[in-house]
Amino acid sequence: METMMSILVGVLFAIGIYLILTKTLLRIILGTSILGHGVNLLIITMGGLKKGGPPLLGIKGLSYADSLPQALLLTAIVINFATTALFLVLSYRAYKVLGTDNTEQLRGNENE
Amino acid sequence: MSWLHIAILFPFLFAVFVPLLYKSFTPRIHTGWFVVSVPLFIFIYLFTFIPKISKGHTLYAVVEWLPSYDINFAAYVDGLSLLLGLLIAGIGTLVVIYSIYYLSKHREALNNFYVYLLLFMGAMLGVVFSDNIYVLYVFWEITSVSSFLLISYWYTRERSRYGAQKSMLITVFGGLSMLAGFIMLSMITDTNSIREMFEMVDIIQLHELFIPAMVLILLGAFTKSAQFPFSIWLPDAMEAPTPISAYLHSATMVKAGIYLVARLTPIFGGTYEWFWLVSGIGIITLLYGSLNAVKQADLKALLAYSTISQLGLIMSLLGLGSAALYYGNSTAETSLYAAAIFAGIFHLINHSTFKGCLFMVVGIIDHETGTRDIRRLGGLMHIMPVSFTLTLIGSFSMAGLPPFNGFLSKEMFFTAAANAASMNIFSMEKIGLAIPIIAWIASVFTFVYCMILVFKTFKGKNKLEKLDKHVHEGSIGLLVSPLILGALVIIFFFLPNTVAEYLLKPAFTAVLPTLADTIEVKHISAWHGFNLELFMTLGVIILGSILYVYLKKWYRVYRLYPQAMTLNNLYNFGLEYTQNISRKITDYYMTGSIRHYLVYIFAFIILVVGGSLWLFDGFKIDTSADSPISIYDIGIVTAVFFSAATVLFARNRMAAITAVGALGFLVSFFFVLFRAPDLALTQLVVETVTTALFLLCFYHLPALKEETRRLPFKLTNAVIAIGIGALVTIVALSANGNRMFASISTFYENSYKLAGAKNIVNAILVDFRGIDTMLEILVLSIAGLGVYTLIKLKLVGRGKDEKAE
Amino acid sequence: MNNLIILPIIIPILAGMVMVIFRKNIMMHRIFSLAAILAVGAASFILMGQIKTKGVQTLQLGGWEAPFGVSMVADMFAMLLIMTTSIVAFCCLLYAFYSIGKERELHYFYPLFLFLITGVNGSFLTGDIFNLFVCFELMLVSSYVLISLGGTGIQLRESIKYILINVISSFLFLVAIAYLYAMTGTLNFAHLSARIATVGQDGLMMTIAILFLIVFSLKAGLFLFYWLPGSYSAPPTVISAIFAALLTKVGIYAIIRVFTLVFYHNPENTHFFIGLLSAITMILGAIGAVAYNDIQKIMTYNVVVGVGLILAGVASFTAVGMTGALYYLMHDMIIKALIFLLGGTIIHLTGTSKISEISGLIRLHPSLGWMFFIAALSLSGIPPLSGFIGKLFITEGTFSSGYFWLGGIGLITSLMVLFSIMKVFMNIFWGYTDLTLEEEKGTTKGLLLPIGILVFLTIALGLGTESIHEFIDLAVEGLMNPNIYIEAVLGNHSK
Amino acid sequence: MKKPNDLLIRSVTKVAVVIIFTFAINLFISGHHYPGGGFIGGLTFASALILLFLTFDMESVRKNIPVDFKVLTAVGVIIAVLTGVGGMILDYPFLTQTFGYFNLPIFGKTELATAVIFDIGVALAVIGTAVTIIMSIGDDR
Repeated sequence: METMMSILVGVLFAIGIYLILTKTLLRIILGTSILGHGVNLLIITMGGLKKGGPPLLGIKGLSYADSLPQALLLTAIVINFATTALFLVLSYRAYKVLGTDNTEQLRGNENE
Repeated sequence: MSWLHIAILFPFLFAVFVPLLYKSFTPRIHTGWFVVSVPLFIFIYLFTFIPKISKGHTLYAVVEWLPSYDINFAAYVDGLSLLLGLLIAGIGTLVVIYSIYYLSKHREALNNFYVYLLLFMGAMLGVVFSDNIYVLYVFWEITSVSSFLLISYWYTRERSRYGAQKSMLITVFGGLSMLAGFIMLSMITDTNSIREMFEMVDIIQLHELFIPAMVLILLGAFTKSAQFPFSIWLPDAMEAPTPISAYLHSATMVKAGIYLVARLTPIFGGTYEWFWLVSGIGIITLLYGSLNAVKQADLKALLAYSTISQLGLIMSLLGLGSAALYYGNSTAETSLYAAAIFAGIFHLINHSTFKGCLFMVVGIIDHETGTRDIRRLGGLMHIMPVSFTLTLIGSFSMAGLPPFNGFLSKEMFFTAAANAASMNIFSMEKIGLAIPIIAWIASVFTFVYCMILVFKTFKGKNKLEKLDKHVHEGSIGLLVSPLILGALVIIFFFLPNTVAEYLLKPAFTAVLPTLADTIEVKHISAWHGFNLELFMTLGVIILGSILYVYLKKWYRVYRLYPQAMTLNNLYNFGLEYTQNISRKITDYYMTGSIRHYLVYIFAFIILVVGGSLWLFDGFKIDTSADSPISIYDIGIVTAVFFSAATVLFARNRMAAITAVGALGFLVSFFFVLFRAPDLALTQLVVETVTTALFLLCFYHLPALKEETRRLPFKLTNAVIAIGIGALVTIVALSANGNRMFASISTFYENSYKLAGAKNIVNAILVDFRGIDTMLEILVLSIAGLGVYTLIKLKLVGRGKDEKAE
Repeated sequence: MNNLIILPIIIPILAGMVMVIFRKNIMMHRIFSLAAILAVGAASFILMGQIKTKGVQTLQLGGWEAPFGVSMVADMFAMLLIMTTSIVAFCCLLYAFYSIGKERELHYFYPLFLFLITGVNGSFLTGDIFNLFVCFELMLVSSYVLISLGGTGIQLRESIKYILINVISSFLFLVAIAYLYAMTGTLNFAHLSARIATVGQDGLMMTIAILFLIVFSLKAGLFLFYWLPGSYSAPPTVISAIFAALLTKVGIYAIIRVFTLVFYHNPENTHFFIGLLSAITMILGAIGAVAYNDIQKIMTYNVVVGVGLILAGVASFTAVGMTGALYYLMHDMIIKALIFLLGGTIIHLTGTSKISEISGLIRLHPSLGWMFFIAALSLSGIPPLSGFIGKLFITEGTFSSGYFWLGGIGLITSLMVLFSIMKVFMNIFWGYTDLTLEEEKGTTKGLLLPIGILVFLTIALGLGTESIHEFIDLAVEGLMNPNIYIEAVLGNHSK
Repeated sequence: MKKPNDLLIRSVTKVAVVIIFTFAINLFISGHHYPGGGFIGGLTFASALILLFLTFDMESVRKNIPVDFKVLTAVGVIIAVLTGVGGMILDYPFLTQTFGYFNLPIFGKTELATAVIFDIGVALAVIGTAVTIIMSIGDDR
């Protein structure tokens, strides 16, 4: 399972980064969130999969799945959510102000 | 804090009050009158050392600065440093007096001028007196800075700024390489004290860093003392007010390099490289300077080049003299060659006297006639008789004619050169003869430009009508300083041995401490029979006069030399080119395109991380510990894959966004499978909100355009994307096969006992790792504020930035 | 257990949140933010005293002993940085009072500023790799908001690039943490160090180390600095000043911490690589600084050079080199803030950043001019100002570990730095004065005080190096033998 | 934001919102022992509020719920931090949480943990933030 997940994570990374390297703002942002999913899956995978039951005491089962990665992942997800929200609104504003969603037109080196 | 330190730091302390004095007394009293007290005091103070020092005593006092790093202000007075100190203070006094009459108290910003001047004076004293190499470096750099400020004193002039920048770049460059050399020295000897280094000469000379250290330090000395090819900054430094040219750029600062070479001779001297570097560069500079001086039309430029050549002369003498250390004690050669160093020191003093005098006179001419251009001057002899006499004294001394001190040292120079030819070491026996010949030729040209200096300016028919002011002799105040120097020029000629007794010998023994007792210094005398030196001098006079008379005939040979190849143009071109090329390079990779930057970054990651994997073969797969794969897993994996792929090929916005949303939900299914209920729940809700946000924000964005890009574009993207993906997978697999330790998380499994919570994950979040959660919600709320401000606050920026290009 | 350690984190949070509640009262915002910074400074000062007498101080949050809880560790290295941070932040606040403008003040400038400081302090203090990630994020999110605060075109344009790059680097950070966790099963620095020490640092561990180096390099602007020049020239002066002073430094801190505490077993590879990168960074930075005639660009590229020089000292991996690195790190925080404030003031006065369009400013603003001159000298490490001692020791360090090329590049680039900054000085302050006070776009009212403080500091640090040397030496000692740190955190039952 | 005057939607929403609220609170409470907790509870709660905004127009809701949600966020964070500070005052390490079992009327033997207070802070912060974000974007229409 870990092997399969690792491969899947790789695929998600590839797709995410391909999207990030395109020039449309929306594609880039979607790319980042796919990348984000890849990262999340990677973290949980690195924690080791399906060893024992869910980390809720009282539920039958002697061993539990590694709880630490889950906790970390929760934090990571929330932070990722915060950043994504900010990034979304920023790009939305940028589009409103600068009138483009093409990063090639956001170089801004010409005015030196 | 000894008196010595106070004396050295006095200029700095006084400088603080100069602006105050300037404010309160201008224009009633010229600020210079206050300032002059500083060098005068120091001069008198140092003068009292002469008796002690000349008896061979030395003085050593330490003030702690950074004791823990052994960087202390250790002041050391011996013959050499005292000699330089007297020069700095003495000439300093004269220069300040001169400046009082030279710079109008009504028009000039005297406060700046004197602050810079005092800054320099203190720094220069620091250089010559400090025994700690790093402290020496500190003062060394301050002299560069203050010289920069003084050259650009009239900062509105383009030329001044140019000259200032040039001198700073070159001298600071030298300073930095000198610092590198010093660091090496202290690494070799593991002390920062020059005197302690004298004890370890053998260790130093055998160390593999010996040559690098020597070369680097010499770079510092050569740049400071305007040796070829670094001499180019000196002529441009003439933009400074004449008192400064007289002080920094002829009498003192440019002597710092000479001082350093003399000071370090005991460490480096007696080696092949040192001998050739110092004397070779010196002799070349001597020739280069004298040749160029002849063709100058501007009096100050002429003096600048003559200074360069004279410095070269002194430098070469120090180089030749260093041979004595090769022979060591008690051989005839030792004292024979050591005489060169003696001559060098003697000429150092003489040069300061006559060159200082000359600069001041030229300043007067400039001051009175309003020009320094030889072609516009002439016939001033009757109008400015005193200046004429002084010029005569100065230049004849420089040309090496009796009865002036220059004659003596020039003769000694010839002696040294002639002796050097007879050396049988350092492969001198092959090319030794070159040295006296070059020396002689250079002296001929020296003679020529001295004649130019005197006669072109003062003889011939005057062109007063061309000058726009009424010319008369300079005021007594202007004349007093050069008069004193001129007097010295003659006095030194008649009583050279008193000078030698009290100044030269102590300095000499300071340069060659190890040989001090073996060498008997010859009695200086103007006349020692019809010998080689005398004939050389006569030859110089004869050929020099001929050349001067027929100057017009051969003058044009100078034009043969291509203007583009002059060092100056090389410097300018180099500077220009550096800036342009840097501009090109930077513009090339700093495109401002985020995509380019990302490409660099990802490419770098693939290269380095992949490289390290291969280099340290971290790649190792071990699937034995894997947990089994169920049918659901496969189902979800494929689903995830397809939804991701959909985003890749989605043509319209909605589809893309929904696909990503779906992906998110699928991920939450994974969490269910992986026994992570909290994650599953959170992921669900977060995904919902995120998707909502997406829809809200991109409601107004234009329809997704098809990425109409050329194939190479897509190809790079694909290659990089796949590369990273593969890398992540590989490392993940290896890490998975590399679990070397049990996780610490078993500890949390009795969370009920520890934290009274059955939900371990929640216990970790709110208790075990509460700080993460605390900061996490802070992050969240900041993001909330951010969104709010982004929407609400819409300021107008600087116009040009508003439009996207 | 020493609760003082948490103060640099929670004081700014609480103060900031109170400001959020009482939004309209700007005066209160100013007072609170100053007070918070001063309090943090005081706390760190006390802590420095305690560390000097009682050794490294730790705080196991929630009372869970390491490695299970999150440990906060105050060693001298961290505290020096927090001290400097507080000083710089204080000056930037003073500058902001007169320059940032009511609109931005009303839109939570001060709270955001404090949260940024929180993130920075947190990163310096935390002893847990994942918590370090969280603190980074805290710092970054605040910086995202600050850089786009005001929403002008250039700000939005540059902040998109800035955010995107940092989002990706954060992901990389998580990836690296995930790998590390898989291999070592722990997150606490000390515990990591102890565990890695037992299995050695080779094979995949080297790859992980390199991955961390890349992640932190993105933050520090070590070689991967492309995002830096643009985003540092977009926001208002005081914001770019605080960025230039702090953000890259946090990355540098992380590199130093991780490569002296955790991945220090293989310096001939890792640290050589750091040296290589720092050499390239210095060269590219210096080239960029020389290339342009625009104050902002010159300043930003100088930030890059500074990063390179500091890490050159780290790369030498010798006590003396590390000493130099620390001195230069502190110097760089101060001088970068100073230079950016000065440059910003010039732009604020003249309305342009092109040095060709300004001249003779010194007639109108002598004090500004001379302070700029001193700052310029200090920036290029001219003695006896604060840059010198660091440069000296860094060079000595590189030499003594045989990287002569590295030290040489350091010296040459410092010459280029001097050239670039003097170009600014000579063009802007010298020459004929072409505009009058009336024509100027703004005044220096209130702006010169913070600048003056920083100038004083750079002089004082240069002349009075002796006064802080014992702290620096303690910090270096801690960095050069990790066990001090490990034992402070884990107690002796480590390994 | 467009305001749908459809009575049906509104009444349905009202019910839905109430249900979601209870669900959210349940999630929050159970967080200590079962899946759930401050963040998830808060976010669910927020989504209910958002639903309100979507159906009813911003203004009337503002009238009925006169809260500045940014302030709510701030309060939440402050509560979370202060629970930590509480420990400090009693000279425990920062963020020390404690719990005990009490016999309350009605509820019987109940566990009370400071961690719950911390979680309340989390929840408030999350609610505040989520609503702030959505409202800001909504206002920009």
